[in-house]
Amino acid sequence: MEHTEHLEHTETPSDMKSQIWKTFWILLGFTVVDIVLYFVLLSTHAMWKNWVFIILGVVKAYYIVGVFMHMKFERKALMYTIVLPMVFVIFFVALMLIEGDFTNILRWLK
Amino acid sequence: MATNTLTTNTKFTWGGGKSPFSVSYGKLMMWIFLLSDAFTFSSLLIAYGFIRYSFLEPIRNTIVKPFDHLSHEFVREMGEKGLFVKEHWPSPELVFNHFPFIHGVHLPLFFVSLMTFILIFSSVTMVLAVEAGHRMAKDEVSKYMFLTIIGGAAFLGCQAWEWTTFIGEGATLHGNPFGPTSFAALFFIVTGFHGFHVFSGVMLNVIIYFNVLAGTYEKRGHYEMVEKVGLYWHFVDLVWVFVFTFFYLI
Amino acid sequence: MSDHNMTHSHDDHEHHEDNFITKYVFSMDHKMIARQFLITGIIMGTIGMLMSMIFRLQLAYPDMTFPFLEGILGHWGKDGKLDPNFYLALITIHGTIMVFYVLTAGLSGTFSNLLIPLQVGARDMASPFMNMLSYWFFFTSSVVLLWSLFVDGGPASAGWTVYPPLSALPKAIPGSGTGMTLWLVAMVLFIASSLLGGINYIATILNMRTKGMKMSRMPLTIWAFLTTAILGLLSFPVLLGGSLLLIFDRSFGTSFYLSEIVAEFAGGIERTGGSPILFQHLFWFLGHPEVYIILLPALGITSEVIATNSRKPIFGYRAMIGSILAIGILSFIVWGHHMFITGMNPFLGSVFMLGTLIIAVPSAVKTFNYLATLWKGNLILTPAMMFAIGLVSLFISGGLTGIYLGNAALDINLHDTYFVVAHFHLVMGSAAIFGMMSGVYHWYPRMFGRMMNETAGHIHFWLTLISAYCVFFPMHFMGLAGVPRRYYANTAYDQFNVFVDMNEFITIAALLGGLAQVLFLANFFYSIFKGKRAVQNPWSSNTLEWTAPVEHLHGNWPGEIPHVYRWAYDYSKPGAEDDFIPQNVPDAGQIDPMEEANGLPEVSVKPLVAAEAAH
Amino acid sequence: MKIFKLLPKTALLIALTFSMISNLFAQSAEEGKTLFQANCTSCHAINEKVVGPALKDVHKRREEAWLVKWIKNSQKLIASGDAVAVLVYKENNESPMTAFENLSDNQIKSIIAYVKVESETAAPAKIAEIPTTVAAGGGNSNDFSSAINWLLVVIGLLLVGVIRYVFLILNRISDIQGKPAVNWNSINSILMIVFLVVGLGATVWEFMVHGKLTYFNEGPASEHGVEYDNMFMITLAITGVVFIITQVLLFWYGFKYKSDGKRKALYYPDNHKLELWWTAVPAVVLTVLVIRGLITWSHMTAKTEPSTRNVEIFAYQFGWNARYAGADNKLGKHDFRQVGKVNALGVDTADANAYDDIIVNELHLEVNQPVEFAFRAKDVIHSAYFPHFRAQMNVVPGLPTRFHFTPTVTTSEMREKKKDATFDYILLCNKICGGAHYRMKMKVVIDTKEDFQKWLKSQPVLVSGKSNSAAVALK
Repeated sequence: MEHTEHLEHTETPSDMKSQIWKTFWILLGFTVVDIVLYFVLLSTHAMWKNWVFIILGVVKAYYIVGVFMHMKFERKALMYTIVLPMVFVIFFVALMLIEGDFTNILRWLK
Repeated sequence: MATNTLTTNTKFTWGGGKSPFSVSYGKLMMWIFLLSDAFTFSSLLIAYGFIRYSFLEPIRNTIVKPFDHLSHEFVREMGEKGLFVKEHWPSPELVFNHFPFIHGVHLPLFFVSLMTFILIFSSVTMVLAVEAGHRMAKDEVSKYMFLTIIGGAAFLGCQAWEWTTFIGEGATLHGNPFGPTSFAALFFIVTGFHGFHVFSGVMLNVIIYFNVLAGTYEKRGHYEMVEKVGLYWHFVDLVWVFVFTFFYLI
Repeated sequence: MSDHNMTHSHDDHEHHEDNFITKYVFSMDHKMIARQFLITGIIMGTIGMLMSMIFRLQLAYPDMTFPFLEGILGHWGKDGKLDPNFYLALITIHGTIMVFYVLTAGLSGTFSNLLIPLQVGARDMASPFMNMLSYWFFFTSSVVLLWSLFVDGGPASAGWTVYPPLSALPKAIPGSGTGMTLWLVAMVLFIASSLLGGINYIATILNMRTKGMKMSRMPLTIWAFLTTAILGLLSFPVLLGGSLLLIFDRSFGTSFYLSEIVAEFAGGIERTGGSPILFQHLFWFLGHPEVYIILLPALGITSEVIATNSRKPIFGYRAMIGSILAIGILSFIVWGHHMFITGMNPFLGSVFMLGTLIIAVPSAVKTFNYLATLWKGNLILTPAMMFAIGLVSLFISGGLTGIYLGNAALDINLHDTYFVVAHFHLVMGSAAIFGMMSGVYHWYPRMFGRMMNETAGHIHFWLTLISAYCVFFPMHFMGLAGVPRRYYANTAYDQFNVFVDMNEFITIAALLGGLAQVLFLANFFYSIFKGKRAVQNPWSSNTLEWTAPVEHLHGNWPGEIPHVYRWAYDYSKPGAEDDFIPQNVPDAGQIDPMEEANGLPEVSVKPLVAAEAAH
Repeated sequence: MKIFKLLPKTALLIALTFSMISNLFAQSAEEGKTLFQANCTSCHAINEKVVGPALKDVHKRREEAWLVKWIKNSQKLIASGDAVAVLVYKENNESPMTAFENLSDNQIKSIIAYVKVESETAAPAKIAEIPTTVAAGGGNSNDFSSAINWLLVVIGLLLVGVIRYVFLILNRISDIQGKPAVNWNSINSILMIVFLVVGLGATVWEFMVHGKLTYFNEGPASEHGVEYDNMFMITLAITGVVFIITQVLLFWYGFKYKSDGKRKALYYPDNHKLELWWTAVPAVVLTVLVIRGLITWSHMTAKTEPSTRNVEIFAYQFGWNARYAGADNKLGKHDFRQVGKVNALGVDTADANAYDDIIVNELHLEVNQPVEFAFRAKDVIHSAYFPHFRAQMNVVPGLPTRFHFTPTVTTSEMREKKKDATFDYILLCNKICGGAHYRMKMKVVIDTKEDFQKWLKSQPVLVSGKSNSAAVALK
């Protein structure tokens, strides 16, 4: 009976369909923006450039998980259960980039 | 029996007797598995990040414009210009600049954009199949499932072509004409592990597709199985978003 | 709906006649799988313990020869002398077996399987089939690991942490060859097993609780198993990724973990570009949560056993849940304290040190809560209770030394010395084994329908406690004299040779401890067949598993699953006739849980932050 | 006692052997001794098997030319399919021997000469020992059928029988009486108190007896070591108090609140105030420890001053080298691709700064002079552990790690302090690295300024001087 449960939250099938297609165009649009930005910012070395791409990636991920994987319509509890552990990954990534950078300094600058 | 338990008494979510998340245990298990798999991918991407950061920044090339003509000695020339050296990570747009059937033209990241498009599109057909499942529309489910399988297979084909091209240029697990050997090794392991997921996703989709055709879920009364493989399929798409961002863009 | 479907399918199962294969071998019944995990774990534990005896002999008597060694070890024990390379193999496999095969699978696998469905009131696991696969993956993994003992070059010898390049270059040492490959294969199988199990445990606990079994009424064992399963689920995949890269480094010439290795040493290819430290990060991102994967179930079992046998509610139920969750969360951000001296960024050292020392707070809360539970209790000192008390004692002794090792500044001189050996053998070795023993004595009647011999249990306890302290406590002093761990002998160092007497003492104590386990094994296996028949609820416990019949049923309860009306710790409640009130007993006039608007006021815990807030 | 009886015999034999050896030979054996001690002892001894086989009479077992080839690069010899080499490799559990391509043929021959001398001098002692070992060992062969083993089996079986019988009797008694024969509740509660008292007593005893053997007894030999010891003692004091209080409470409660079958336990599920207290107090105490720890840590890892001496520590399976900068005070660069042939440390031959570098097998440091170590490994991870200086750092291949400290006590001062004339500081390997891991050490000597300068001057520089064991002829 999950599906009936879901239908409580969502609208009619045609609304659902239009939402899916809307998401598709958004994803496609962001991918195109990604590529264009890549060439626009090619000679830039600043840190914020990486952040631009990462944020765009996270936005795309939001749409995939939210709409395609139906997370937007699930209970908040499930959402937090799945999304919050990702904090550990972010922590891990941050530390490993710092450490990689430190290795870089030890290796090439000393 | 008790078919209405989920709709009654939603206030009392954690009280036992039903799911606090109001999803079936099967779907919950798929979510948990995906969470765990996300950590596997993260570990590979973290390894990538660590090794990438322990090298010097890519030397970006702004001289070679898209649609410039490539000679066969492109790689060597770039190497001579000092763009591919052991200490610096290569700039991806100089590495991934080929397109099937178009020879000798510098088409940076065009092919990988196409691959991304294919994968996103197959995700859309998947979610349409799931939606059709909610309406118990067997024909539509089978149509969209079929399209998803085609999309997945196309993506795998693209990846095979990209690998072949890359290997043809001399990249191996322990050699890389574009600079650090780690670049090629990481490329193969990360895209390979993702490709393996796509492959298993396609296999799962095929099984489910035949079950749909056989009317298994029609008899069962719901298409939850399609939802579950759908979750897996979208996850594969999700991972690609990050592989694309980190490997090709940054 | 689906859990009701589940129930349904299980009812269907009962109509099938089980044959030998489906009942005892490829069983999908969680109680049988629990027994399979336990017995496999005990066998692995015995092997791991025997290995420790062999290297303890070497450490105590470095100059003597033991002709019987040649009998067991063949060319590794030529002329009765243990080969230094095989010494390393022994400590590696001892560590691997104890950490993964005994204390992860044998402890958490056994009791999660046995208790989760029974204590939350479910017919079986969410997916009995996956549960069965989980055991058989574990079994295969054990077989592969034991097989590696017999290959050329011996088993993996790089320590249980298998740091590359020692593990990445097949020619680095004899054990880096086939044995190392098999170790990695065994580990991948083990990870698969643990993921299959973990997914099942979480789904069962969240989705399949009986009516009225709110999260805030679950016994602490279940909370511990839930957190453990989450830890395993999030950390094992990282080791999987790490092992994958290691396998590629070993077999396909990549250099993820290798840098500046000369071609001659690396099989003809010049290896450069990676970092051995990367593997350590990936390993310890699993490795540290792993410590709590081992410890938390033991603490959960202790909470349950202490409350039952003190005839008192566990003190500070909410604080206990809070500290379990806090330990779980913190365990993910402190892995680097195993790597303070790898030359990593000192800033990271500070971050890891901060996180590590914070863990001491929830651990302290747990200890104080145990003490408060014992206070003014009515202690019934069964073997299970004795082991639980022993656990608390060892947890204090071993936990406190963690404060030294978690301090980056102090770790510089303590790292990889016997101080570390003493620390982790007390806090996660002995303490977790004590938790496991406590669980075995406590739930033996539920598992096998018979009682274990109590006298033998008490003798077993005292010998084990004394030997645990005698073996590991003196080691602190060796560490403080700078004696490194994983040394085959200290004969080359005059300064360390002063500990030769102590080493002898430790070995004798260890042999005594080993003998005590023989008593346990005899008691365990004898009682399976000849023990006194158990009654339904031998410890007068409140939890649901004791409401199920002694004889195992597929589906656990013959009729409807009991509903739950109260938390698990209503012991010695004022006004009550007995000193315990099982969870399925309603108070006079109490309404059916499904009709209740809100839970009982005294235990209205909000389990996960937003769950209730959202609705 | 045995030694006294053997002494005359041994002396005679030694004298005989020496008389047979020509002067020239003795000289080369003398050089061989130095080389042997520098390169071989981590894996070999003359009379006993260490990691590698015992070398006694190896010159009789193998031809000299073969030995030279083997020592230079055993793996190459094995790969070439030499039957003897393959056999030796198999016999030693396929544990590869370090290659010594930096040694010349003559050097290797002098090592063999030394082994020859040693084999002959050691021979009589060995022969004389044989009867004693036989007597003590009680028969090495046919172990499984020996009487002692059978006796042990019989005793074991009897023991099991007796235990079984005791249990049966206990069960019978409890069946007859209708209650347990042994009241374990009271026995256990008393045992808990006994355990507590004996345990605490033993802990104190340990501190008094074995505490004296720890490195805290003689104090630190480095500048930051003082801060280290303070930090340790503060932690010890805090954890010690917690240890005693909690253990006493635990076992005391176990004794006091044991069930007597009549009492009912107190229903006391929680007390928020109390819980808050025992969360807050540990938190505050740990904050103090964390802050102090962070301060100590930052002092230890702080940037070094410019006056610091740079020394490179090089680790390989299974030994250490140290490299000093020489007169120009600049360490030459290194390149791992050059490791192996004649250049054991992979010093970059293209870098002129390397030519006056000094490579040694024994680490000498000047007292009160800050020193910064750069660590480099050839093969696997090692760890350079200096227990007396409260210092340790992993030596990771491909990752140049660093650590610095200032030694404050010279070797001779420490010998006086410890009243041990043979004491030496050591640098040992503290990360598992292979079979001879446990013998991988280097002597560390802390000299006064004058002694240090004298020592340094006496060492040959890399290129021009006469090569010692580890020095490398670069051009």
